[in-house]
Amino acid sequence: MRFLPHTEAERQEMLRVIGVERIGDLFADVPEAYRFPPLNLPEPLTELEARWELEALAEANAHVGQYACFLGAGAYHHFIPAVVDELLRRGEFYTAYTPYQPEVSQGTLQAMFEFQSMVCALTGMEVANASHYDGSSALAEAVLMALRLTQGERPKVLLFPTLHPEYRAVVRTYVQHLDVRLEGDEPQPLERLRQPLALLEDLEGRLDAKTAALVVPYPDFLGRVLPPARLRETAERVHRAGAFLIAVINPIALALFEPPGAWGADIVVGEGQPLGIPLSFGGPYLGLMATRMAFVRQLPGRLVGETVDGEGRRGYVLTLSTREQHIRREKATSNITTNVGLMALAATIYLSALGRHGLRQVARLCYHKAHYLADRIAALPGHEVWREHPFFHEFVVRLPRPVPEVLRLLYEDYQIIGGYDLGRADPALEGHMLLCATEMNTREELDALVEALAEIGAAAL
Amino acid sequence: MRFLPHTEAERQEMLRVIGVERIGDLFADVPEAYRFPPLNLPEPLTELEARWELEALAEANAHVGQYACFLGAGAYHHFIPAVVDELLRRGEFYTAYTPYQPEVSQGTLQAMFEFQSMVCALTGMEVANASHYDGSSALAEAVLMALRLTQGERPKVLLFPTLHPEYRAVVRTYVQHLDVRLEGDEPQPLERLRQPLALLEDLEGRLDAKTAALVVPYPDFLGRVLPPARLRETAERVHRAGAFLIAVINPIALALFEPPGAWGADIVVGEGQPLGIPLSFGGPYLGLMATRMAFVRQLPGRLVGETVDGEGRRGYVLTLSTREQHIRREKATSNITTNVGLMALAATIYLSALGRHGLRQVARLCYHKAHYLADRIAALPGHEVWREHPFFHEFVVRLPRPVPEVLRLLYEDYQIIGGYDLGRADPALEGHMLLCATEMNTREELDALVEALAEIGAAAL
Amino acid sequence: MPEPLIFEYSVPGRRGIALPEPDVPEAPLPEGFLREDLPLPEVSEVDVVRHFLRLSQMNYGVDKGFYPLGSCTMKYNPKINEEVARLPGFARLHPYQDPETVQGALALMYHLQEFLKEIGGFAAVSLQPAAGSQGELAGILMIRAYHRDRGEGKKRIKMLIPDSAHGTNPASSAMAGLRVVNIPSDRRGNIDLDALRRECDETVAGLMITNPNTLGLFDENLLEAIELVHRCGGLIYGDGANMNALLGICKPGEMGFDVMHYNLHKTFSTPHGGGGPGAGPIGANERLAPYLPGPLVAIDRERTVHPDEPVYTFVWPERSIGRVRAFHGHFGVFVRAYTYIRMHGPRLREVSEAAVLNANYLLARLRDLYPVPYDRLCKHEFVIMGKVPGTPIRALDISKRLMDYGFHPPTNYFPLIVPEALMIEPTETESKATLDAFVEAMRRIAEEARTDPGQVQTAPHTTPVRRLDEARAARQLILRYSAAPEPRPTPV
Amino acid sequence: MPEPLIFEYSVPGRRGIALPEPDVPEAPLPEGFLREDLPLPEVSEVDVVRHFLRLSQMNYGVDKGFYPLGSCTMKYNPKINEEVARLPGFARLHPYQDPETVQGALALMYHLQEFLKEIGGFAAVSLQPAAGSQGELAGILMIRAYHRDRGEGKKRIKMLIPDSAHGTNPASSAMAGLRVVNIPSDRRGNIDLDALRRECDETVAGLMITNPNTLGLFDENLLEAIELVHRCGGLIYGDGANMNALLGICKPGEMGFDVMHYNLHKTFSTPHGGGGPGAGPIGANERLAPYLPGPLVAIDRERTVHPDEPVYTFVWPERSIGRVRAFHGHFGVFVRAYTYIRMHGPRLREVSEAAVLNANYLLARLRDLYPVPYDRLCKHEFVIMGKVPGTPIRALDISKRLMDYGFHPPTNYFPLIVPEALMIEPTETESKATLDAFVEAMRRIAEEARTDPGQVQTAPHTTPVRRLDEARAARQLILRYSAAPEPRPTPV
Ligand SMILES: Cc1ncc(COP(=O)(O)O)c(C=O)c1O
Ligand SMILES: Cc1ncc(COP(=O)(O)O)c(C=O)c1O
Repeated sequence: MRFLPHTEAERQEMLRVIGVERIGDLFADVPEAYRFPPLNLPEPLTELEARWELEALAEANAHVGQYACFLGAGAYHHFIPAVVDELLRRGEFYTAYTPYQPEVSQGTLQAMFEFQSMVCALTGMEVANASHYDGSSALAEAVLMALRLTQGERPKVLLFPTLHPEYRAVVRTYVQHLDVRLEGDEPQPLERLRQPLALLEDLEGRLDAKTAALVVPYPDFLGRVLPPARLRETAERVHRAGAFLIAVINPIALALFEPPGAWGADIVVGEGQPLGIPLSFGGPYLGLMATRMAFVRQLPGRLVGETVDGEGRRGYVLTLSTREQHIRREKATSNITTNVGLMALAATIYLSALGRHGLRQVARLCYHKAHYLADRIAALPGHEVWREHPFFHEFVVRLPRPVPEVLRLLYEDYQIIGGYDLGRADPALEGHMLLCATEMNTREELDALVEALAEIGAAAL
Repeated sequence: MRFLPHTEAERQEMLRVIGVERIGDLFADVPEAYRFPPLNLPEPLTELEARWELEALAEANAHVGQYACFLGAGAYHHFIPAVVDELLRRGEFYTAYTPYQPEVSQGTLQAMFEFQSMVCALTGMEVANASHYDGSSALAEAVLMALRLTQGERPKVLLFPTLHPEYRAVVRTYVQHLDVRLEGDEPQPLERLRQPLALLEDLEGRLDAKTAALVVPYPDFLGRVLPPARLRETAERVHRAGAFLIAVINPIALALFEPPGAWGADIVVGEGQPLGIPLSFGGPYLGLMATRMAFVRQLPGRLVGETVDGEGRRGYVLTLSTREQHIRREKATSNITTNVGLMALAATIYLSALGRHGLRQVARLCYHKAHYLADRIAALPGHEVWREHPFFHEFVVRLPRPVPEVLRLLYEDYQIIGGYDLGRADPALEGHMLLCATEMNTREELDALVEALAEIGAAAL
Repeated sequence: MPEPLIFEYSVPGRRGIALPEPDVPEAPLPEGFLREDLPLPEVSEVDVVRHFLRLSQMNYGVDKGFYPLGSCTMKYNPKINEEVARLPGFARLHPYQDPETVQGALALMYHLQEFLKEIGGFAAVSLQPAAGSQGELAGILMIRAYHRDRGEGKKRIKMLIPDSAHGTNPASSAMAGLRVVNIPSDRRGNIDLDALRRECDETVAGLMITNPNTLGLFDENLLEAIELVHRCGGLIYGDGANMNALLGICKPGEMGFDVMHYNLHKTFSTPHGGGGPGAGPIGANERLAPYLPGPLVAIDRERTVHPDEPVYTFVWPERSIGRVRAFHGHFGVFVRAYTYIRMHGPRLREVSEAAVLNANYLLARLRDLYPVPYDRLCKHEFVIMGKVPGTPIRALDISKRLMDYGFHPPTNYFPLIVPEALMIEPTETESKATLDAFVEAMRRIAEEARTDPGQVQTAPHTTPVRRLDEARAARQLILRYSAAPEPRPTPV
Repeated sequence: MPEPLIFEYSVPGRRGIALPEPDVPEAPLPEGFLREDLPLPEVSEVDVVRHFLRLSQMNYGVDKGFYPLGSCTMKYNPKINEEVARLPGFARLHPYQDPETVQGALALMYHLQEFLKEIGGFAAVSLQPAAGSQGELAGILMIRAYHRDRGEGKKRIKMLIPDSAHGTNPASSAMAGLRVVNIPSDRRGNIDLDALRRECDETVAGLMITNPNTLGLFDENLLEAIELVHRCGGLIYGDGANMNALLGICKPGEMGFDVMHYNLHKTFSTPHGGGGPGAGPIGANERLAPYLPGPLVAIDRERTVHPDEPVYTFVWPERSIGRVRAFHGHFGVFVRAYTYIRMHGPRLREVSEAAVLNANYLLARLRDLYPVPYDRLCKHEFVIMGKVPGTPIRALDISKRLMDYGFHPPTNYFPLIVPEALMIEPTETESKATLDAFVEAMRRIAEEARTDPGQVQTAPHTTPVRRLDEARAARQLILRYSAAPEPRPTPV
């Protein structure tokens, strides 16, 4: 059988050493009524057949290498330099477990230390963990962390209404049986959604002695970047209320915009997928999570620290494990153990390869392309683009025809995967589409989208 | 600039240490009239742009993953297990030079020793070199080797007429200015081409005291396998004449058929591409070359030998370098230095991964599929299949319509890349196609080809 | 040779990989929004390649050698998995593409759900959880939602957990707001039924069972324990981390487990990647299926015209606990697990048989060398005590010394109920020759413990670094690179 | 730890990767044709992975560190090359597909020909030769064919070759049936013009020039030498192995070279793969272009409808020497070289500038530590003498000791005209920091030579094996694995 090395002779010899006759004897302790049930699975494939089958499944999808893609909404189509996968897939990294044994895990450990350092550099924070599952679960954990930091005495958590809807959903899932109230993200009318500063003011107005945390997106789900100067005020208000400010970031945006560490965030989380990780239909991605040193003991997830070996050589180990489930069990800061180490490694290689300059270039390309696209679409009759607030690489456009219809036409007639139908996330936003442009969209693609929207829209006018 | 690490400050510092002012000063020795010519090349691309351009070029080709393919004729579409590339691309193997420094090259050296061993196992020979460029140049070198082994006193070399036509061409190129006569492969009428044993007899009849070597294919270009028992006689006759018997093999066929070492070949060459190397539009491939120990000092190419280090540990080194150009210069056995080490490594991994049993399976699948296909096509009106001699995985079929026309229709209407138009290689074979089937051709593909040929052929009847 | 940090290669102004210049007019950047510094490294591509290549060589993976890390199922990760997961038709799909454009991906997810249902004996499976521990949290939330729907949500606040359980079990329970009650093990390593019985009352939310348990033992009291808890209205959570022992051997869903997670990165051969990603799908019986986290993939009956050409879509279980993450789970991991299951089919049973054969063989051969606390037939793993009577050698010393022999150590000091525990899980992909070599190393270490204990206590001797000062790490807390000239240990 | 041979892992009956069962009826196999044994290893996939992973770790490549192997241009091999070469639209093309179905591949070859023409200043380029030495053979055959066509084939049988030339030059000449005449170098490392003049007569087929030569020096007598040979009716063969010094600096074709090979695996960044594959395209001026080995790729004027949508096809030069290999050259290598050239464009000149800058910087810094036989501005490489006056240390010792410092050694004992030659080619992709670290190692070795020569003479100390007994290898000639219990050195 595939991947099983034993020959029949070896099997017999091993059974002899064990002292049983048949392999079946090894399962004598399994209740007989349940033992050896039929397994109704399709017959085994050889590698060649498996490849054929998987190739056929893959062919049954339309991918962003074939279609121009303007979807973002939390997962982004970015350039991944060839070095990333080349290094990532080295067996010594790829097939190692969590680095519990530091002497044979310095590769993973040092890379994780570098990852933590880079997340700190991006976010302007003092300490970052070695990854969480994804941005949304990192946010849920940040909320739990804020609850712990306020000793469970503050049950209220304020969520910005234009946080990613699925992130809000995940937070709700996590806290559903806890004594926690999530507030602030109640449905809002369209006009208010267009005014992020008003939304912010609103949210700040709800800060009180029961509030553990206030969560702001940066940029928000609709692509808008709140002014750092304004957020500095938010931070002050939050801190004055004795609460914690949690920021949800896009790491590419942080190559351009003032980092949350600079405007006073206490916990920063975000989706690290844009940093060299393939779209892969939604996962595995990379949860980023950083905070200030003062709160490190409440930080969930693994941490790598620097130390020395018996001969004075620098080395790296997992540290502060007393926060973790394998030591503290029910008193741990989280239940997490397997994280997404490999994705963190990918991001580390990506950030090393692009470096300070390259990452800035990516961010600027995203910015300029999105703005070019927004400007051109804004000039189309019947289209309204939300441009009154600064945005990064995503923006909202109201279409003259129902969004699903437009998306279908773009796909079928223009080989374009259009934007995100905001009506899916919020009925108030029906008729609006969220468009994203990155360095992967050439000017020809942008222009083709504009032409297509013009043609599709013309039918409605 | 891409891949150049220097900053301007470093460049200045380095120039200072050198003692010149400008980089241009380093080229003072280049005649001024020719110095710094314009370089009329397209502007540089970034990695992302290069990938786009190369993807577009690749998309402009129809490949054998998209089309059922029945082309063989010296390059074969086989299954390559995923392990091969995974291990091959490890940087330590991939980016090393020829292993001149054994202490830091044991990986390459040991793998080459294993490669040599496997080539010996396949061919039944006693010693194999560490690769030659490809099958055709390996044959040319084998011919030169036979000339050396006969002290240049025998200028005649007999080539089997149904050797691969491009192999014969390469031998001609190599010897064009030497005092050598290539004989035996003169144009033959169709009926004779159908009788390989008669061709063999003919060729044997030309053996004389001036003959250095006789070259037989196994299988021949038309897919046929000469009987090993008969070849044993050939070997005797060749040896009786004081000449050398050179065999040109397909390594997959050797998993099934009696190896040349067993029937008396003196030098065995062949194309190793079927052993885990992608088609890649014709190269790089893998020249195999093996002989008997008695002739090792005339063998061209690198050889790895086993030895021990100062502490008695087993280790591997390049050996018998006195045959090679870097030591012997004009007296060397060949000018070769860079060979195709990586392809040899691929074949070594491939043969390890499939092993004795897996390689046999591949060979049997090829055999059975080709015979199924031949039988079905033979039943089509207007098609004549050459089946009177045992064949491996290729066979000749006479079509009722001109081959180029059939090929065009297969491609355009059936998504099939048909066989090789034998009229290209030999006017006597006009109207004949060489078809190949391997484990990559499913029964559905085989049946589809038969249907297609039936439909296309019907128009001619 | 020590490898500098990538930051230490940085030279101001050095360029790594460049992007194209903008092909659109540049838009003004908003004032007052921008950052000034971006303290990332500035290195060349070759620096990056060499740095990470050298780091990798300081690591040990299953691809390098035997990795008998108990509870982690470090089996061989087939390379075909990697090839197919990178097909552009999988790797380059946006999660929000219209389902019609990703039918291949949905089909794969659908079938993987079906396969896992069949393997575990469950009515439904959700692929959503990102890892085993998130699967636990989700499963416990389901149990709580179930009780809530029956009006017992406030009352049933106790989660019963055997003392041999993995730390994630109590941690997940606590995260879901439950109180954890420890259930001791009996002398044969089973759940102590008396102790369990004492706790079985109307405040019980459920019992978390790992079976085989972390001692590698099939719990002989399993059916009784399940029965006891069910009778008092509690539900059974199965920690499926050890499913590698049970493929085709028995189905937890049939034996009374209400909900269970699978670790695709253990049982189903997806690589661990130095700590993840994994995937922790959960299976549930009829009772709990409506609570599964969504979305699931189902056949879209409306759009399906021919039954043999089903159209797939995302659906939500009626009473779902909600989302546990954005998008739809670790799809890249699903591709690998799907491939693995397809390559085995019903013969997955042979995987478990070989895993159990290997473990018992190793146990039989080690039994004379080291004390075995629970000495009976084991399943896919077993626990020995890392002691050599009459010597000062501890489990940790043995582990470190194994490195010098070219092996990855077993799991240390877990489960907590065995002093000096060494938890050994060979997995089915290891050959007898490898197991024999491991036994030989363990034998030599036992010998060294007697003849030259210092050699063992100061091991490892051949690794890139020697034993590291973990206390110092926790004290000084250097958790990131800092360019400032803080006093730092200098690399030698 | 020594790694066994893959054969030594073999267990009879163990299965590796399996193929599907036949889906067609089985045909009878011909009797009397079949072999019985097939002594290949029988191992599992995990054995294979671990074996080759461990072997790879015993190797040193550019990806691991500095590799200043003179004459080999061990520059960084960009990873994007590998990604694009594996695109199915390239890797899965059969060489005999109809040209209409492979227009992308032909376009790539066509443009690569054009790029190389422009870089070398030639009228035409053939991509066919498999490596530099095959390019040499082809070029020499072209020269011979040219003379033959002018009725001088029998007469012109002398190939003039400087004594600093690479061994392939004389070897290739001999293979083409020419007599090799050595031309000494003068005191500045140039071709000795007087010696050359003495040999220039009507029997000269040509002169092979490597420029910069293997001392890393631009030949100051170049134009005169070319002139001399041309005047006597001979042609100039250029060994282009050292083109990394000349990209955009000067064009050999313009300076009078008649034919020259390029080493794509040196100058154009395609990886060396532990000894190949390379590719050795040759460029020729108007005079020799008709003799190039075929096929070439050209625009098919007949089928091209729009000039900006050219249709490509294979063509044969009128008087081609023929094929040097089956099919159409090392296409996979072409993809990589094409990508590299496209990423640099006219800025290739900066590559050569940096290569020459690095070499001169290294030379300037090593000059005080080791004797330099030809001490003038070098190009992309240079030669020092591996001696430390007053010590027994030889070039080989220095090379081996460099391994302990983490570097690959330079080329040893070549060119032959410098005693104890160490030929150092840093390439342009190395940073100043790396060069400085190398200088520091060389300085320490010079110091050790004086203070502790034994340490150097017994180096390396840190490699998987120590110095190997090459004499024994040549004497005992174990060239393949043999299962028979021959007396073999036992691995320890
Ligand atoms: C027994 C057991 N339960 C639960 C887990 C948690 O699974 P994961 O690491 O996937 O979160 C593990 C592994 O870490 C385990 O061994
Ligand atoms: C100067 C010189 N000429 C010719 C060659 C031969 O090139 P190749 O190895 O590609 O055959 C080499 C390299 O080996 C060389 O360094």
